[in-house]
Amino acid sequence: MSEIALENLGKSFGDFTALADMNLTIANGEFMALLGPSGCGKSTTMNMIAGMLRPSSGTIKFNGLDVVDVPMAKRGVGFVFQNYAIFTHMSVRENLAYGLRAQGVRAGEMTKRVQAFAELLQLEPMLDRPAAGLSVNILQRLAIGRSAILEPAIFLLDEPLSNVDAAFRAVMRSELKSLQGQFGQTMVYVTHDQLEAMTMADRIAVMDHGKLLQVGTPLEIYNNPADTFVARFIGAPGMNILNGRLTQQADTVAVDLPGLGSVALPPALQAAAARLTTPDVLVGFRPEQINAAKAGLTMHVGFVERIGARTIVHMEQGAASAKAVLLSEVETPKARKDWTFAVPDDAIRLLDPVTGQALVGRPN
Amino acid sequence: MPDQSKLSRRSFLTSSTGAAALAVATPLYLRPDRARAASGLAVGMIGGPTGFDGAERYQYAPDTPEGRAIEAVRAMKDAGSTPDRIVLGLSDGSIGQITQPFPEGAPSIKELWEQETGITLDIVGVPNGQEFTKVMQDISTKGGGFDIYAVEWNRLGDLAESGGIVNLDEYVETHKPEWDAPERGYVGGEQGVSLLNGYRGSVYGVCLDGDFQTWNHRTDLFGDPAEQAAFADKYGYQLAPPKTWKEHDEIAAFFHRPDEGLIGCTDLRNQGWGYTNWYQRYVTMASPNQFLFADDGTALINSEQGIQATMEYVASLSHHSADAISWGWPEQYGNFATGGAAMTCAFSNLPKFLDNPGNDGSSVTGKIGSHLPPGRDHADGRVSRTVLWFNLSASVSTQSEHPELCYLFLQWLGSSRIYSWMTANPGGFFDPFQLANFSDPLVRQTYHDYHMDIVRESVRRTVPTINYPGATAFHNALDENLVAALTGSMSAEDAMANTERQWKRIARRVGEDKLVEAVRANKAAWPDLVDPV
Amino acid sequence: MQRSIAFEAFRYAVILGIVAISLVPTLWMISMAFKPIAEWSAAGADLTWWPRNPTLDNFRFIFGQSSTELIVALERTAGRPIFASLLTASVGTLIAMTAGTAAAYGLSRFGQGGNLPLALIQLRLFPPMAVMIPVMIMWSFLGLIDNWFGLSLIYGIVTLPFAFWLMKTFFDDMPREIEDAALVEGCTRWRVFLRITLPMMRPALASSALFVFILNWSDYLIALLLTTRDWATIPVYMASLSSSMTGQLYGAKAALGVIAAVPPIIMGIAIQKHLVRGLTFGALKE
Amino acid sequence: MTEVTTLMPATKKAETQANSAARLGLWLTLPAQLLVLFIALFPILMQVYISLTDWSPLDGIPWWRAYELWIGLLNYTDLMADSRFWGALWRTLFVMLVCVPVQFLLGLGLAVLFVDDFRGKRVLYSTLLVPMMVVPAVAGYMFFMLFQSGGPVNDLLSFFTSEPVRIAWLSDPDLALIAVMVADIWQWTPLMFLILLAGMISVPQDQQMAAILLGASWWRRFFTIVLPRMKSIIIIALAIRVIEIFKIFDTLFIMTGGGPGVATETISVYIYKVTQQELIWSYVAAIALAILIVLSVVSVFAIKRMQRGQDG
Repeated sequence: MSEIALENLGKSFGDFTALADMNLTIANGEFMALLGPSGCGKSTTMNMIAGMLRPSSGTIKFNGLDVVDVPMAKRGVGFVFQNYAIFTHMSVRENLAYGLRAQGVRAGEMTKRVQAFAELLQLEPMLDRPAAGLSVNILQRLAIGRSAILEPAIFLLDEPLSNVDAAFRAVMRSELKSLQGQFGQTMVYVTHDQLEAMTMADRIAVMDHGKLLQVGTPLEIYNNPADTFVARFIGAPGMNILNGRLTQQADTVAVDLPGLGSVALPPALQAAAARLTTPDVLVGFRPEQINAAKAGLTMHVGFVERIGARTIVHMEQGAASAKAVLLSEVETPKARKDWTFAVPDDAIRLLDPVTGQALVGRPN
Repeated sequence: MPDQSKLSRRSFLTSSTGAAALAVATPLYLRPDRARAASGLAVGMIGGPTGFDGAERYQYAPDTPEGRAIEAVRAMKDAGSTPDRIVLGLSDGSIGQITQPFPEGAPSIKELWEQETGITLDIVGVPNGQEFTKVMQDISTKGGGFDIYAVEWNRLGDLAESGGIVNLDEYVETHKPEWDAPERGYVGGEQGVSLLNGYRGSVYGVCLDGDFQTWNHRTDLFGDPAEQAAFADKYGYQLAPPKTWKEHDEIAAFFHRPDEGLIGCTDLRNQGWGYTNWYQRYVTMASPNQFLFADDGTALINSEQGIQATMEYVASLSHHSADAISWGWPEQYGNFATGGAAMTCAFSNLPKFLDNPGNDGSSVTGKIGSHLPPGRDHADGRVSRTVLWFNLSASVSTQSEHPELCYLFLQWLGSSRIYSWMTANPGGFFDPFQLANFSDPLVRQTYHDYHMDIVRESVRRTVPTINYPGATAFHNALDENLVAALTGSMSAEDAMANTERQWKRIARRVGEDKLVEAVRANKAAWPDLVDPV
Repeated sequence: MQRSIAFEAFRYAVILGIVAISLVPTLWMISMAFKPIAEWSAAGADLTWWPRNPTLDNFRFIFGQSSTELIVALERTAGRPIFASLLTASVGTLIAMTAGTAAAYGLSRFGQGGNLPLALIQLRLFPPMAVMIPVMIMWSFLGLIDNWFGLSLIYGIVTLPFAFWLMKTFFDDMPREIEDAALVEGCTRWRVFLRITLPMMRPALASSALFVFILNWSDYLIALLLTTRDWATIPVYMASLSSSMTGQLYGAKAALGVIAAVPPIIMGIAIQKHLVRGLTFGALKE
Repeated sequence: MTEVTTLMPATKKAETQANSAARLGLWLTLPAQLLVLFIALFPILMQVYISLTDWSPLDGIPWWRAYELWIGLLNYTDLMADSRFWGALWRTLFVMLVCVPVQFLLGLGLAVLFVDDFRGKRVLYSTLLVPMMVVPAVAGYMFFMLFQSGGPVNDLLSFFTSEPVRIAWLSDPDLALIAVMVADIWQWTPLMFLILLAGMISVPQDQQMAAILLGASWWRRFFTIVLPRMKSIIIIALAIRVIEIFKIFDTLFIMTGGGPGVATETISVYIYKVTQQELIWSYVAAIALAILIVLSVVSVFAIKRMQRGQDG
């Protein structure tokens, strides 16, 4: 139905550049998460798509049509605010009907659609209750329903789960995901929580400091972060990144991690490593991919954090620090002792120490 | 009057410093009469102002009311029964006459009193129009803020009934103020005294004012040959100050040119003041007088006469300022001062203030004339009447610890010598009312000869307003209905009928016996002078 | 949000129009204050909008230094009434703010004084005129007539409702967590109130105090009835600015009016940034 | 003290804290309670007492001996038939019914224009507040002059109609009422504006955005979001003006003294006249109590509504 294309999009407020040169195409029906820490430009992007802000440069196209000059009310965009912006002085029914009424839909039609949506969103029992005292998941459903009832081609959600406590977030996430499935619209979802992005989005656009760093499916981003920022930002905890030196061992290139030992590079990265002009390199690997081993890397275990199904091991060696995530049933290393572990070859990632960019030569 | 001293504030100021220096130099308590005998008291005089030409007219011998008062105060002082000060509550606009030295070289009245008695006179200013309010407040809350009150003369009855003011009969008996002295005293002798100072046969106040409403016109307009010719053409008689209401209305209409900034007549039409001008028309409806109440207390206003007077009164608005209904005397004086009107009826002090070379704000200096109130012709002659209204009277508070001393001060201040001197002072509102005042050269200088004689004649044609209990309520009821008639929200007939109805209620509240008695006493003071046509 | 040029033009036209109309009386007062007597023209023909011969005489006159020779000497200058107004309005404000703030805190935090909201609304609703007779008798009995404290006290009482209601809404709005934290750290309640709560309330106190001060400063009726000489306030004193030489001394009244507008305006400017926030009466909580 | 309490068992400690808090609360509310009691107790008792008599200070007996003039409920029955009182009451309500809505609409309109930023906002905003700072008594004198037939108001009207206008505003019963209402509107619209602007600024932006995104026009948003959201502050603003206009006196009294006739006589002016001129103080007491009773009913009702509004 609606494809969103951001072309060279930029926004500055006076001297401050909130967003620069953003190029992103969101496919029809796609669930796209804009992910990044606060101040990264994700909300600015979203507000420009909605039409609340006017771009300083670049264009926004819906289905190939430039919408920069289209006022926000006419863009056909549904928007769910961080706090839902429910009209608390109205009843649930009035909230749902607000957009229809504003668009001049006839009374009979309106009643029918409100009824239909209320059923769909399971809001029927509280239709005539005032919206003020409702629980937060109902509010979320109501906020989405209020926009969805107008059948917008595009749905924008601005950190809708940030006011919800952790326990409830999982429920809300799944609810949101299933709602998107039902409506099938293009959804852009702004969040700073990588877990939300990972669990719900079809693709994630990771942003920082007004720049788009990487776009990809959650798995792509998890497996092959484009730079150190993405590597550290995605995953909990983020990827371990250690300083290393390339060493030539026979005909293969290995990486020497000072004080820890060395790891061999997978074939795919050999070529990439060979292209480097200096031996210094950053080595990245996910904490989840560490296994205890007789030989490999050795680090000093600082402390061990048990969080139920998994255990996080905090390790140090000289200036380097790393974490390991082990399943609970696996025997855990002792605190304040050295521990030796191995990282599978294909879990190793190399990054440029100067630019922070990943060195690619990816296997898949 | 070319040699008239310029009565300006500056000259007050300069002379006041001189007098202050004098006061410091003079030993205050050691027989001040002797001390100053050398410095200007005439032979045989024991006190009074000095330092200017003619001062001896205001000095007094021991056998005068002033002399007796001062001697009595000194006797009390010697007996140690006097306070350091007495507090007099007085309208703001009148204070100047007591505190500002006049004429050049003289002390102020306050200074003279303090020199002669050693008792400080403390004057508390009260905003104009708030006098009665403040006094009632002091009486009803037992505030005790004043020894002496000064209120409108016709409130004496109310105040006496409230128990807030002292019956002065005993002191009058002892100290003999001679208010009814034939040459110097009140107009109308004993009758006048009882009207101004008395209530139900006793003395409760000492008159300090002469607010006989008098008529003024613009001599420049009346004397202008072009105007005279135009007027004669139009009305068939000579332009002159009007003698009858008919003439008055015609002349006023003739001069009424609002587009040129001139209105016919600027007598008051507002609430609280305007009804005195209705009064003048009403009381001339019969000869010698059309009374407000019959002897049995029946109201007489809801009659042909009352309605006729009301209709005339309403019709006269046509030659007034469009704003007349909202104007009080300050606006009236301001209007006349800027040359905005051909005639007016005002307090007798209008020429003193506006025909005054010291008043830069007046553009009518030298252009004011006075005339008798317009009248009405009856079978036995012409009846013309004006009204005594407002007129401050001083009374002694029952909360005062030294009532006799206060009375003595009032006897001193309100007797003809000191009073003449005071009323000549242009620094305040107190106006001449005693025979001695009218003939006093200094008073005549301040008030002008042309005016003084007219005032004296107007006094002979003056009727009192209501001065019995419930006076305020009676006046308010009349006043409100008249304003309603003026604004067109009520017909003249309804206004009179309404007033009568309200008066009946008020009479019931006051007590009809008391009312009948007071009506008779009040009536006795009405003049029966009828002029030949 | 973008607005069209037409809207901006409309906005300026309407605002400037209303500002212009609302300025007429104020400008008239200012212009009158600088007019010589010949241009006052309250009762006359030719109207002067702006002083042709501007003068400071009106200001000099009310302070007893007239250079105009035509006005009857002023027995009382404006200095004392200005002082009386400043003192009584300030002390009245102090009384109202102290009692009001304390009571608002007591009700908002400890639920004490539940009768106060209603009692104070009734107090404010009631026309002072209707209760002045007993008040005059009481004040007289207590020796408070024409006394700075007497006037301040009644001012404090009649504006107490505003102080209370304004402060109550602020306390209701203020998060308790901060105070609770301080309590846990061992401060006494009283200390928390003085050291933590009040300083946080400074903007609220400032805007409430301004509001209460303006109400006290404006009063005419109460001062008219409760003062005679020493403590007559500006509005009461103003009534005495009339003269038989010229009628109402409009210039002098206007000059005094200009002076009287200065304290509230200075205070208003001083707390401008709190003013809007200060007047929401906490009504916007959800 | 806190050290001691920490040593106590938990329940006892909580109890003591609650007690001391309650005590502190009492102490804090005490001054206000005393002031209210001080101003209410004696006046009400005295008014009740003398309202049952025919006492006037002119009777020459102190008020506490007013029982000598006992008349029962006569003052109250008089009041029922007092057309001037009812006239004054009606006039007061009329002024209220005209001024409050006009002030509200003007204030609201201005608030709409001022709610977002534009060049010169601060200066214009401050200028608009000036009338509030002018002492009402002075405003009374100025308006008296402004409304003279040869005064500035007519001069302006002449300028706009280009023919001489000489309306005697203050001498005509109807126009005088308009003039005093204009003065009140002039003086107090700024307060209304200030409060409403404060309220409007506080309406959550995202709600308005949400409404825009749902396709609502400016008017729809204004009436369905902004106004309903401002409901409680609108009630407060209206309440303040209703309360203050009910007592309207200063400016009006100086402008017209309640005249011409009784054309601008409001409740306060009427009571002032009965108190100061006719001096029937027992009757004033009856009027005062009648008003007190009516106002009490009204304010109990109002408070209930407000509390409900706050809870809801």
